[in-house]
Amino acid sequence: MGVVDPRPLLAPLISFACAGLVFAAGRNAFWRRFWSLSAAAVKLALVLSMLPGTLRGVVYTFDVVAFTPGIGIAFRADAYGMFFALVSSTLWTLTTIYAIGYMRGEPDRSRFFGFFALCVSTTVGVAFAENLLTFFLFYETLTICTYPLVVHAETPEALRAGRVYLTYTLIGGGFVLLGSVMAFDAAGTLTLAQPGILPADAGGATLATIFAALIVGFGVKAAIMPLHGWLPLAMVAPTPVSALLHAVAVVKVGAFGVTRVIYNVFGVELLQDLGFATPLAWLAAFTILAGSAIALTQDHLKRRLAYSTISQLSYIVLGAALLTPFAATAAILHVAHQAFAKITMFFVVGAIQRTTGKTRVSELAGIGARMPWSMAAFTIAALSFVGVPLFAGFVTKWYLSLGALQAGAGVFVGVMLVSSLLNAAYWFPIVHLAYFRRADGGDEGVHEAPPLLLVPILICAAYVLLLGLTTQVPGMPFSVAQVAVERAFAVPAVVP
Amino acid sequence: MSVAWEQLLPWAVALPFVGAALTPVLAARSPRWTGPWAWGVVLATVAVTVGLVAHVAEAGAFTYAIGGWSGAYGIELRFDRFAAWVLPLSLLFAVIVPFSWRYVVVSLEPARWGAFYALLLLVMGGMIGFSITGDLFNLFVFMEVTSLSSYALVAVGGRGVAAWAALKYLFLGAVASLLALLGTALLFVLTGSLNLADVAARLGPDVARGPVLIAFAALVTSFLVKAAVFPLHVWLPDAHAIAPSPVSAVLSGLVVKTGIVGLVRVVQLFHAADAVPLAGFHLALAWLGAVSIVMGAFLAIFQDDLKLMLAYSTISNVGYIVLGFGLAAPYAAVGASVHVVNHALIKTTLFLAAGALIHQTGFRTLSDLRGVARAMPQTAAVMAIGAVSIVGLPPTAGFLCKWYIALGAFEADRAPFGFALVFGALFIFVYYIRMVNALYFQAPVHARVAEATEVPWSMRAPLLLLAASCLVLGLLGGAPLAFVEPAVAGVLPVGGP
Amino acid sequence: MAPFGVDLDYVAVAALFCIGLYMLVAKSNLLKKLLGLNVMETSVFAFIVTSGMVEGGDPPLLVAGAQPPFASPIPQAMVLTGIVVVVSVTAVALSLIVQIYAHYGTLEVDELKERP
Amino acid sequence: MTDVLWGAAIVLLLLAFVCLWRADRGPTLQDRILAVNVVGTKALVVLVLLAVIAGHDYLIDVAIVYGLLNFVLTLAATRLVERGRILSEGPR
Amino acid sequence: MRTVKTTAALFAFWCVVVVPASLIDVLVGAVAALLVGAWAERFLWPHAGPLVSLVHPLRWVAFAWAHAGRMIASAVHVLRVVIDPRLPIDPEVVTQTVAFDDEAARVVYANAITVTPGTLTVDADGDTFVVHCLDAAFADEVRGGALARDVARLFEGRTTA
Amino acid sequence: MKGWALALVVVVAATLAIGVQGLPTHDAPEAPIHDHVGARYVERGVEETGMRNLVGAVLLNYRGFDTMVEVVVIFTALAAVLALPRAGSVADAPEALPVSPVVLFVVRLLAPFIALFAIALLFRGHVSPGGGFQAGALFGALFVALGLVLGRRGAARLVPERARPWLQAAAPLTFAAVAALGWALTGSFLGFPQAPELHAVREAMALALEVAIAVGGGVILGSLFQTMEA
Amino acid sequence: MTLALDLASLLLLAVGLAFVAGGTLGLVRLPDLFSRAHATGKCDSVGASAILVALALQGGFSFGDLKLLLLVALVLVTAPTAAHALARSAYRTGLEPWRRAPAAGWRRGAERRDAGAP
Ligand code: NA
Ligand code: NA
Repeated sequence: MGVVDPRPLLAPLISFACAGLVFAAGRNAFWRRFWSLSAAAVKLALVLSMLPGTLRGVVYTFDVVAFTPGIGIAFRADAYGMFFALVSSTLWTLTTIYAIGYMRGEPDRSRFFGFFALCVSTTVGVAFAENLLTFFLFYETLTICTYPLVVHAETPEALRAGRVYLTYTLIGGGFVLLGSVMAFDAAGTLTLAQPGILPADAGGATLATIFAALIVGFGVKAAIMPLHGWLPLAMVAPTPVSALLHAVAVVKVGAFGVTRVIYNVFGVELLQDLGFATPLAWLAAFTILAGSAIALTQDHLKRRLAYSTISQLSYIVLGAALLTPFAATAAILHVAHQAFAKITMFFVVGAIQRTTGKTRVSELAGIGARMPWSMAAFTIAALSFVGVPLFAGFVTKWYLSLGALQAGAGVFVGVMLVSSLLNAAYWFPIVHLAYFRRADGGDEGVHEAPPLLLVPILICAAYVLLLGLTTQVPGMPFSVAQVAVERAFAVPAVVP
Repeated sequence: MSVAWEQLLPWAVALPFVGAALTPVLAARSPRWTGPWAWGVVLATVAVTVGLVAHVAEAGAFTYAIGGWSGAYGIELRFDRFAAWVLPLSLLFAVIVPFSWRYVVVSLEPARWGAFYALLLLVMGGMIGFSITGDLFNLFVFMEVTSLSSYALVAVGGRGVAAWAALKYLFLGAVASLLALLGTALLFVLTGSLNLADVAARLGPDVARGPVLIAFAALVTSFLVKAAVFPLHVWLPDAHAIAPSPVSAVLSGLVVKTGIVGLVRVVQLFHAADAVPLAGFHLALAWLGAVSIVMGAFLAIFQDDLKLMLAYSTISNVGYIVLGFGLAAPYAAVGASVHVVNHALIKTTLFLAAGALIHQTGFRTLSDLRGVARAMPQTAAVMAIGAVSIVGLPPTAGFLCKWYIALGAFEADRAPFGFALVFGALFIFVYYIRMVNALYFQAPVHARVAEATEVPWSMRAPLLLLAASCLVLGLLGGAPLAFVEPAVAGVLPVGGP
Repeated sequence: MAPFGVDLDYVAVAALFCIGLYMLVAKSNLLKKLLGLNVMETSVFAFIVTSGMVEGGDPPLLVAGAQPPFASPIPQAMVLTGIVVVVSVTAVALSLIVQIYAHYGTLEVDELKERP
Repeated sequence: MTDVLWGAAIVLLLLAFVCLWRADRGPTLQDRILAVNVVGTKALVVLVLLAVIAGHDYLIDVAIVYGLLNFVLTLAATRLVERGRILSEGPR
Repeated sequence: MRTVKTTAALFAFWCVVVVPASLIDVLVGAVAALLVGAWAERFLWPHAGPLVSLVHPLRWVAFAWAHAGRMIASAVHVLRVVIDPRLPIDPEVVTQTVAFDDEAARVVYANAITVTPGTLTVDADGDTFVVHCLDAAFADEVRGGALARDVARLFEGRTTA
Repeated sequence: MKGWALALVVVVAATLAIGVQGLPTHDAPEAPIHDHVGARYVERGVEETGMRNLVGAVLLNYRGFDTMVEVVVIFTALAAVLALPRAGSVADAPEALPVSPVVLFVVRLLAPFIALFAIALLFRGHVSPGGGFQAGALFGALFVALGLVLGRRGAARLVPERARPWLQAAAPLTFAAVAALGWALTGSFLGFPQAPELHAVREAMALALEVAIAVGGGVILGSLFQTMEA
Repeated sequence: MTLALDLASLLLLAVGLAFVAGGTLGLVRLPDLFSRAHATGKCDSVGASAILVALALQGGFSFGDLKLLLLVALVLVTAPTAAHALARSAYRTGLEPWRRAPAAGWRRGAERRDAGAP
């Protein structure tokens, strides 16, 4: 049921406007914070206001401009988009609070918060893009708006990371553009409102090229190996950036794109016929394992988180590539699960860095005693990633395994298991160090993170817990994911 | 009251010419007033132009017989939709002229003010005439007005280097003009006519192919040189980089477009005549465009001189346009046509902003201009907006152009060009990012840069206006398409999309 | 004139064109290049004018006693215009050359290329 | 008679080409100007020959104009050279 | 007075050039000649009138005759030189000072030297004449000063304001 | 360089040699150049333009627009040269080198005749080709020559200071004025009235154009040289 | 009469061509600008004048042919003047006149003078 409503347009626009106001605020901290926070709140409210409708199956659409038939800028808040928008606007609100605390005393804060707002704006734009063109529009804008955040420190190292980041993402953008153009040429439309637009008779080579171009294009941001090289380097950015962008916005936009390609550009049926998804699934499986393996070897905290992110993102890709309703549910859910868990971890790492200056795993001995609340949150996130039942990560892995079986590819269940082991292998040592080893320096006093950092950490951790426990509560992400899956597969998702 | 707009067509050319002729007269009395006078002339011309464009949008194309001699018996002006699409480019003069006031006052002695503004008006008049004439020889003469004033404008700013750059430009430009004349002469000998439409009609199958091909090649080469398509671009970088910034804006934004307009006219003519193998030609054109995109961008990457970088970027952008027309597909042609205007606007913005930076700091290389954004935030922001626009990032109009051209590539079953286009664009990203990096993310190395002040309002207002226009043109997105599509349908060997 | 089926006028025009082209490209001196350019232009004018002639024709002056056929007046008008254009361009080129010589003290392209 | 005049014209044109050799050779700029000036004189005579051959009186007017221009341009070029405005013989 | 003379000369010139066929032709010629004659005041000799009117006509005819003869002789001389395979020249530059009262005389002398066989006026600056001679014999001739005396006689008695 | 040039010339020559195959034999009365537009001009030119010199008819009337742009080109050259930085003096330039008295004498002698001859050409323009342009070239030569021999101050006296910019702009301005007049009289830009009672107007318009071309062109050519030489 | 005129005309034409050819030869052969100026200033002007007079005599001498004599005057005035102007320019800009090398003297007298020269 489609309803014309400007809210899918307003949601991204809000933070665009806010960005302008933040830039204009200059050195005035009050107005900078005021505009940042109020935009976050308004945006969250806007998105939430559409949630009831979405749960009822309402789809909000808004066409801005049509250049020629089939090409235009249009917005559409379907269930999957809503899901993604909810995750990002919630996390933006939290991250903004965290960032206000974290960035205290840093130079160029207006630039930082301005582009920060722009990034989230584009993320929500991606979520609500009605067609691939609009999607691409925001996708590329995101690239550009992230750049100033990556090079924020203006050190040579940061500039180099920025260069690498741009090289990867812009080439990826090129592939997306190429795929989109070819898709339009083949289908005559770019809408994402259908379960697949490409005609089966478009020719195998053409379809393969389109698939490859789009997957490579989005795969860069989704950090599918071997396209992941930019992500660890980008960790040079301030922690809130790593947290929001490299846990949610940028990387998820990539993963979101991959799922859109699978469900809405090609469609499950066509892909099943074509068999393109199988290699993608294998690639994702490889990334899951290899990412984890490399994470294991990283001593630098943020880099370990980065490789973990690479690994986790491919859960989403794998889930989508399996082409079954269960796997799809897992994929969609993991967008939220991974986001909240990973952001918790980044927040904690940032808080550790801010309060103690420690950046390496090996330096964390005894940190649990000094920052009990933070490390508790970290532990919750770690448990979730490992897939301990009742935690959010378990839900993902459970559905993913079901989906793999549904697709007749039991081998991926094995991948899940190995991955869980690897997850455990690189997260638990941190927990172990934090709680069961004494710091060498003997500085044992409690130095918890300041409230502006701690509050978002705790909220996120709580949410991770909640996500695992509330799969049956309407209005929680799970229900939204279900609606989305029903749309993609045109069948009611089976809840085991 | 209704204005008989059609009757005003020749005055769109005559007004700037008369204004130019009177400028030195005025300069002899009070040089101070030449700038405002030139601006007034520009505004009057623009008013006529806009009225004409509106008229065409409403009533369609029309012809005007100079002296009442219609058809081939005299000189005919033809105001079609393509002309109506490119003509509003003269609007940019309304911004460039006031921008140059400060430059003129600071850098030129009063004895030269009149001549400078006269040349600007002559460039404008020549371009307008070039776009609307329906006569081959007349095309040549108008081209000469524009070219000759461009050569001189390049040399206005300095002594040795500028004169040398201008002379190089002159030599290549003169050879190009000569080729155009040769082509015109051949067609005239073959058909006995100079009227574009009439020549097309008379180039029947009984006309010898050899000379026709040579005429075609001569005309095309001529306009490719004027458009600075790689490898015929060699005159451009120095000329555009060394010229005073308002002049660079005129040259890069507008004058190279005469080559494009000429190309379109030639293709139009020969398509109507069906006298040369246009398919092969289009393919060659597409290749040239693709190579220009890549090479222009590639060469731009290595430039430290801000204006030189912008100059190379022009080669690259002209490549887009040429590729778009070369693909000979409706979508691609639309994209190319839009990019003609789009690039003009953006490149004007960029060159003027670069000029403002150079004017205030005295430095012109990126390494010297590092960190200037802190001292001149508004100018730097204009620069950044220009960069984003020209790179063709969504949601700017530049993106739309690329989109359409790439679409045309697939539409015409020439996928490799789609690939070349999309990935050639990445080169362009590279150097604009370098520019933004230098301006914003690097610390100043010169005290003069760190302590620079914003440009005076006579320069700042045009800059802000242009930057706003870039954004608006982008946000308008497809609005102009309604106008372009019929325009392109009229000039291309293919129908509209 | 067309002995041996070769139109000598066209041959002369083409020869002139090529001579000019050679001077323009091969000569290092700017003045010689300019001269070469002018030679090329002259060849095109010659082509236009000769193409307007007609066997046994009078110039297009319809005074008493003039007999048809007449040479076409259009090529002559074109060439007059063309000459004026070329003279104008040449004047500007010369001014630039004067500037270059005043600044660099040379007109040799090889040497100019080495100067900053 | 007409043939004789044609012959004279052709001889003059050939001689003019010979003069161009000097224009190319130099070695001084004045040599070149001199050579071009002499070519101009020959061209003037050729114009008059053509006028007489074809009976086009107006060509004599053209010849007068040509002769005057030839003279003035020679003087002008000479002046530019002696004022040091252009000098082809750069340092060797 | 000079304007009238100039105008008259110009009108005669007009008649040769235009070959008047109607009254209009004559009238236009007269007006044009008058206009140009008047305009010429802006650049003609500041003090003296045109050469022709002030020199005794007979002297002038005689000189012109000699002049023509010199001219032809010198052309013949050069012709002989250049077709001689040995190229029999041995140039020499002579600097000579001859005092004339009159600008016109100086010019006529310079010109006369030029059209005399084997000599060419290279420079004329005030009373100093620099003459390029194709060989020593001509140089000696110039030094002898016969030609200078001829010219001086031609202008004898001419009044300069 | 020479080798490349030669190769280029060979290629161009070959192209031209192949290309001219099939060009209409010029001189042939049936060539397209003679049977289309040109034929009409020969047939009806005198009647339509009132000019017996068809080249003049084409220049001023049929293709007067070309000529208008062309005078703008001349004007552009002037503006171009005036806009350039002054060349500045070469260190060893003999600035005060006086002109040879012989040259001075000859130029002064010729000058009035050149001027009158130019006027004669203008006057006879309607029966012999060139007219305005040749006269303009002569006026230009005249100004150049006088400028050469008279020196800066002498040359300045040739044309009154205040009139000079007007004279330089004379040709384009006259064209615009004539075009406007034609616009008013005939409804077309640069239209020449054909009605018999307006023949005098038509002739006056053509004469105005010729004179403007001659004087304007001449003054501009002279100014060009003076600027360059100064 | 016509025959006589024609013959005179032909003769003048031949002589004129010979002079022009000689001037051209001089332009090519002579060793420096000054000596070349001799050749062109004399041979060419006289030769061109001769041809022009020959043409004036063609088919009888008419009033219209006065114009040709005008042209003769023009050539006779301008060609030597141009040669002089160029020679002067070369002289003033420091061009050394060519001298015959002593060893290659073509007559004995040359050696004597050269020995005496500074
Ligand atoms: Na005329
Ligand atoms: Na013309």
